[in-house]
Amino acid sequence: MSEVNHSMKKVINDPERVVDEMLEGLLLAHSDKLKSIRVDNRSLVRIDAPVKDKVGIVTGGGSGHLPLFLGYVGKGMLDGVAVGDIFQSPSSQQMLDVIRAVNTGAGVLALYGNYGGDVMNFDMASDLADMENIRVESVVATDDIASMPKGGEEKRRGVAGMFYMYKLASAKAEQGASLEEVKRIAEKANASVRTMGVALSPCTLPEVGRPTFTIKDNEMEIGMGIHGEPGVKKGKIESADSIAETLVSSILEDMPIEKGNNVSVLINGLGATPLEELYIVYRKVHHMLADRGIEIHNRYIGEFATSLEMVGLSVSILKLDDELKELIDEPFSTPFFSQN
Amino acid sequence: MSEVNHSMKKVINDPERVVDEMLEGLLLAHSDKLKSIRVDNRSLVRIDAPVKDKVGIVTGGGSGHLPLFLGYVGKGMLDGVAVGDIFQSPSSQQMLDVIRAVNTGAGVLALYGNYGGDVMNFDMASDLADMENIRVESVVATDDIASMPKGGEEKRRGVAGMFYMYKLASAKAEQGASLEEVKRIAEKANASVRTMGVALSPCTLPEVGRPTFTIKDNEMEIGMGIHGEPGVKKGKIESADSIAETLVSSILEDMPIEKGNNVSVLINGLGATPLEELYIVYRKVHHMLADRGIEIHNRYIGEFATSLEMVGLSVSILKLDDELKELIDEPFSTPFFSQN
Amino acid sequence: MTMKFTAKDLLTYLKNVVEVMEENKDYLCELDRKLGDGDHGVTMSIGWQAINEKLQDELKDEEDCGRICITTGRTFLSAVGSSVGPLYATGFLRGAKVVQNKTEVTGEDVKEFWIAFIEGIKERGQAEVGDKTMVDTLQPALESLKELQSTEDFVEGFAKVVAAAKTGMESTKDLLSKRGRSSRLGERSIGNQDPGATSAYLILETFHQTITANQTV
Amino acid sequence: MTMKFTAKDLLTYLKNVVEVMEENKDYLCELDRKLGDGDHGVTMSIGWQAINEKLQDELKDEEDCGRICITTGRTFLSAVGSSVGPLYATGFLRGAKVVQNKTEVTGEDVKEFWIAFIEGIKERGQAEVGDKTMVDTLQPALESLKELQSTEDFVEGFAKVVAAAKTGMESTKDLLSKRGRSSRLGERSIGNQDPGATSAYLILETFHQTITANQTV
Ligand SMILES: Nc1ncnc2c1ncn2[C@@H]1O[C@H](COP(=O)(O)OP(=O)(O)O)[C@@H](O)[C@H]1O
Ligand SMILES: Nc1ncnc2c1ncn2[C@@H]1O[C@H](COP(=O)(O)OP(=O)(O)O)[C@@H](O)[C@H]1O
Ligand SMILES: [Mg+2]
Ligand SMILES: [Mg+2]
Ligand SMILES: [Mg+2]
Ligand SMILES: [Mg+2]
Repeated sequence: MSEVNHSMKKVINDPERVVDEMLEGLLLAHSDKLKSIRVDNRSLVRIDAPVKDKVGIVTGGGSGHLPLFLGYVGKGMLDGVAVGDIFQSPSSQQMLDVIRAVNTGAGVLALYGNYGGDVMNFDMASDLADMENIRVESVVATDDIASMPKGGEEKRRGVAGMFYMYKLASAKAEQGASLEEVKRIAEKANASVRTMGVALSPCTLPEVGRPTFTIKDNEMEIGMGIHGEPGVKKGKIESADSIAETLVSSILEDMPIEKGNNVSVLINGLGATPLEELYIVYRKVHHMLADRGIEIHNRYIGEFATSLEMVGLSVSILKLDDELKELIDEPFSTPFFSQN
Repeated sequence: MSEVNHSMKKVINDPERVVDEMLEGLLLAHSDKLKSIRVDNRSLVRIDAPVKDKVGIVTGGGSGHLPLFLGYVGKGMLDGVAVGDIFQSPSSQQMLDVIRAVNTGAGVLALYGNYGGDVMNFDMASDLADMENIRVESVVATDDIASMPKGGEEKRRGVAGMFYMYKLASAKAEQGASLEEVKRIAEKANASVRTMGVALSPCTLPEVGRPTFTIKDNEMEIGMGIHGEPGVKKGKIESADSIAETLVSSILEDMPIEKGNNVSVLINGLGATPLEELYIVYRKVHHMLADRGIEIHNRYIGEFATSLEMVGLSVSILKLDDELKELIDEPFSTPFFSQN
Repeated sequence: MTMKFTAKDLLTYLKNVVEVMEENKDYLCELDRKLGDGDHGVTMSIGWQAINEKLQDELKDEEDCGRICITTGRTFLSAVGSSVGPLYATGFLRGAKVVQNKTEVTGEDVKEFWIAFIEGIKERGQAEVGDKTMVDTLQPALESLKELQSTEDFVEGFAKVVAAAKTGMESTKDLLSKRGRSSRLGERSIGNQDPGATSAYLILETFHQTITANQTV
Repeated sequence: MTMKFTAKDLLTYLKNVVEVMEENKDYLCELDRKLGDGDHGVTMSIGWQAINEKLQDELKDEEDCGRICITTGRTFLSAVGSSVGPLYATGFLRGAKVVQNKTEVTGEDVKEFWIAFIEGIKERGQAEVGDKTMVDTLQPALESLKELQSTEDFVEGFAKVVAAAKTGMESTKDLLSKRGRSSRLGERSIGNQDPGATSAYLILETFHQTITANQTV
C-alpha cells in the first residue's frame, strides 16, 4: 500500500485504492439501483439489466469525473458502465463484460468520449463482441469546441455535453426503438451540442499527490480539457459575465442558432466551483440567449462532469428540434440524478 | 462597484453583488418552481405558496452554503426562505415577508440554524408576525456535536443535519398535520440527529478575497464549523477510514444507537471535496454501522450544506423510529433535489 | 423626578438623533472598519433618515408617544438589514408599550421607557457585558437608571446614566469581541472602540441634551 | 523464403517471449518510470505469464497456429488492463487470421502474419510514426517486411526487419511523446526511450532468435 501524501487535501486511504474503495462505497450505498458484474467491480449495470427487448446503452471512461460516467446508469438512462482508474480508460475486457451483460439481442450502443484509450478499448471490445454475435454500434462524443478548430469536429474531445447524448439516446431506447434509431438520436445529439469551459485551477491526482500542471494565481485557461489538456487561451481571470460571453459566443459561432430556436443549457461545475457561481454564469447565459431571441426550453445547473477538485466550469448548449425536445422531457432516475 | 480580486479563483462579477446575481440567475432558471416576493429577491417561496390549509415552513440564513438554504424550498419540502449575504443572516423584515407569504392561517414553523444573527432576526420576525396575528413557532437546529460538549446541546450550531429536520417536518406538514404536530416532528428530528465534520482547507469570501483563516498544508481540523468556527482538534491529515472512525464514534458516543435500530446516513461534501471521496467515507461508515448491527434505512451522499469551496465533509446520523421512517420515505422535489 | 415630556418633545428628540447620526456617520464607519465591515455609520444613517421621513410625514402631528415609538422601531427595522436593525427596533417597540396612549409622560415613565428599551435589546441580542457590543454601553446605563430616585431631578439623574454609558462605551476598547461580525477578528479586535457601543451612547447622550434644552427654555 | 515453421515452433517462440519479458521486466519498468507510470514491465510480465499458463495447459498440444494466436491474444487482453492490452492482443488476433487452420506455415505466411500483426496494432492505436510509441519500432519493421523478396532466405531477411525495428526503437529517444500517458510530459518526454517501442522490439527480436535457433538445430 502506498503512503498517503499528507500535503494533499484529500480524504482518502491508499491512493492506489481510491477507485476500488469508491466503488465499494457506491455499491454498498446503491445496491437497490446498481449491480456489479465483475469481482473487481469495474463493470456496473443497472439493477434490472438486461432490460427485456431494449437496446442496451453502455459507456465507460476514467474515474475522477463523478457523476460522469457511472452516475448516468439507471432507469431512463444508461444500462451499464465500465470504470477505469483515475483519468484512465477501463480495459476492453471490462467493456466487453458490460456489453454482454446488457445485451438482450436488440443490440448494444456504446457512447463515450473521444479519448485515445477509450476509443481503442471500445473498438477492441466491439470486435470481441462481434465475434460473439453481439451487435455493437458506437457514437463518440465530440462536443468540446476548444479541443479542435472548426473543420476538425471529429477529432474533438467529449466533455460535459455528453450528458445530452446519454439522455436523449436513452430516452429513445426506453421507448423501444431499434439500435439504428437509437444510434441516429445519439449522433443527432452529438451533432447538436457544443461545450466550452474555463479552468481556474488544476486538480491533483491521488497517486501523484501534487497538481500535474499549474495555473498562475491570477490566471485562468479558456478551453482546458477535463484532464488538464491545454486550452485555447491563457489569461488573467475575467469576470463571470465576460467568461460567459466568451463561452457562449464561441459556441454560437461554431453552431449558429437562429432566433426562435429552442435550446437546452447545461452549466457544469468542474469540482470546486460553488453552485452560487454557476448561477451567476447562468444569469448571463440566459440574458445572452434571450437577447438573441433563443428560447431556453430547459436547463441543467450543477456538477455533471468534474475533474476531481478542479476550479472552473463549462457551458453546453444543445439545439433542440421537436424530436429532441420530446426526448429531453422524458423522466429518468439514477443514484445521482432524477428528472420527473 | 468593487474590483474583482484577481488572485481569487472565483467566477464572479462585482464581489458585492454575488448574492444578487446568484438570485437573479436562480429565478431565471427556476421560475417554474420558485417565486420572489420582494424586489430585492431576498425572500423566495415555492411557486404554489401559500399551499391551502398547510402549515407553512420557512427557513433562512446566509448565502454561500448552496444547496442550503434555498435549495430546500419546493414540493414536499419547505415553503419559503429568506436569503442573507454570504455567511450573513437575512434581515427580520425579509423573514417576516416570507412568513406572511406562506401563511394560510394554519400557522408557520420557522426552522433554522443556531447562529446569533439568524436567531435574533427570526425572533424579531416572529414578534412582528405575532402582532399581525400570525402564529409562528420555531425550532432551532443544533446537530453539530463539535460545537459544544454534551450537556450544552441547546447551544450547538446547526449544520448539514438540518436537512433531516426540513425533510421530516415538511413531510408531516404535507400530510395536513397541525402546527403543533409539525413542530413536534421538527423537534424530534433535531433531537435524533447528530453531525460531525472535518475541514482540510478554508474558503474565501468574495468580498474579502483571501481565506479568512488558514489550515496548514498537511493539516485538517476536526469539527470546524461551516463558517470556519474553530473545531475540537487540529492535526495531521488522517486517512479517510480514520476520519470516518472519529466522526462516527463521536456521534455514537453522543447519541448511543442500539443494535437493530434503523438510521439514515448523510455524507455531506463542504464544497471542493470530490464525490469520489464521499463514497470512500461512506464505505467505512457503512461498515462501522453494519458491524454494530445498526440498519441503514437510506442514505444521502453529496453536497447538502457547503461552505463555498471549503475542502472537507461531514457525517450525519439520524436515528429513525417508525414514525420518522415513514416520513423520510415521502417524495419531495426542489430545483436542487428530488426523491421519488 | 418631576419632568414634563410630551409627544412633541419626543419628536424633537428623534429629529436630534437623526442629526447626530448624520454628524457621526463617518466616525461610526471608521470604527466599524477596524472591527467589522465598515458600514455601521451608513446603516445608522439609512435607518434614521428613514425615520426622518416619517417624522416629516405621517408622524408630523402624532400625539401618541406609543405610536411614535412603534413607527420609529418598525421603520428602522425595515430600512436596516444588519445586526443593529432588530436591536434598536426592539428597543423602541418595547419602549412603546410603556408610553402607549400617552401624549405626555412623566419622569417615571421615561425611566421605565429606557429600562424596557435596554432590556429589549439585551433579550434580543443575548449579548453579555464584556462581549464588546452596545450592551457594554447599555448595561451600566440600565443599572444607573434603576438607581434613579423618585425624589431627584430627572435631568440631573439622567446625566449620571449617560456618564455610566460613556464609561461602558470606552471600556469596549480593551475588550475581545465575542458577538457579531467583529468576533471573527479574535485578538485583533482589542484596541478599538465598538461602533454599536458608540451609537448606543449617542442615542442616550442625545436624549440628555434634548431634555436639558427642554428645561432651559 | 523457404522456411518451415510449425505450431510447435510457434509454441516455442511464445515460451521464449515469456522468458524475455521476465528478463526485461525491470528494464521496461525503468523506462516507463521515466515516461509513464512505471508499470510497463509488470504489465508485460502479467500478460505473458498468463499466456505461459495457457502454454502449459490448454495450448500444450494445440496444432492449429490460428487457435494458438487467438488464445494468446485473448489471454493477453484479459490479463492486462493498460494500453498495451488491446494493442498486442489485436496483433495476435489479426495475425491469427493469416495462419488459421494451419499446423505448418511457410515463410510467406510468416511475413503476412507479421504484416497483419503490425497493421492491426496501427489501426487499433491510431498512432503515427514520430508519436513516440511502439509504432516507431513497428512501422520500419513493416516496411522492411514488405520488401522481403520471395527469393531470399527468410531468416536472413528477418534480420533486416529486426535491424529496422531496432533503429526505430532507438529513434524514440529523441521524440516528443504524443500518445498515451507519456504525452502529458510534453518536452520532458524527450531523451528517454519509449517502453512500448522497446517491448515491441523484443517481440520481433525474439522471433528472429527463435527461427535462427530452429534453423541451426
Ligand atoms: N448580539 C448582539 N447584541 C448586541 N449588540 C450587537 C450584537 N451583535 C452585534 N451587535 C452590535 O452591532 C454592531 C455592528 O452593527 P452594524 O455594523 O450596523 O451591523 P453588522 O455587523 O451587521 O454590519 C456592533 O458594533 C455591536 O455593538
Ligand atoms: N495509441 C497507441 N498506439 C501505439 N502504442 C501506444 C499507444 N498508446 C500507448 N502506446 C504504447 O504503450 C506503452 C505504454 O504501455 P503500458 O505502460 O503498459 O500502458 P499504460 O500507459 O496504460 O500504463 C507506451 O510506451 C507506448 O509505446
Ligand atoms: Mg457593520
Ligand atoms: Mg453590515
Ligand atoms: Mg505504463
Ligand atoms: Mg498503467
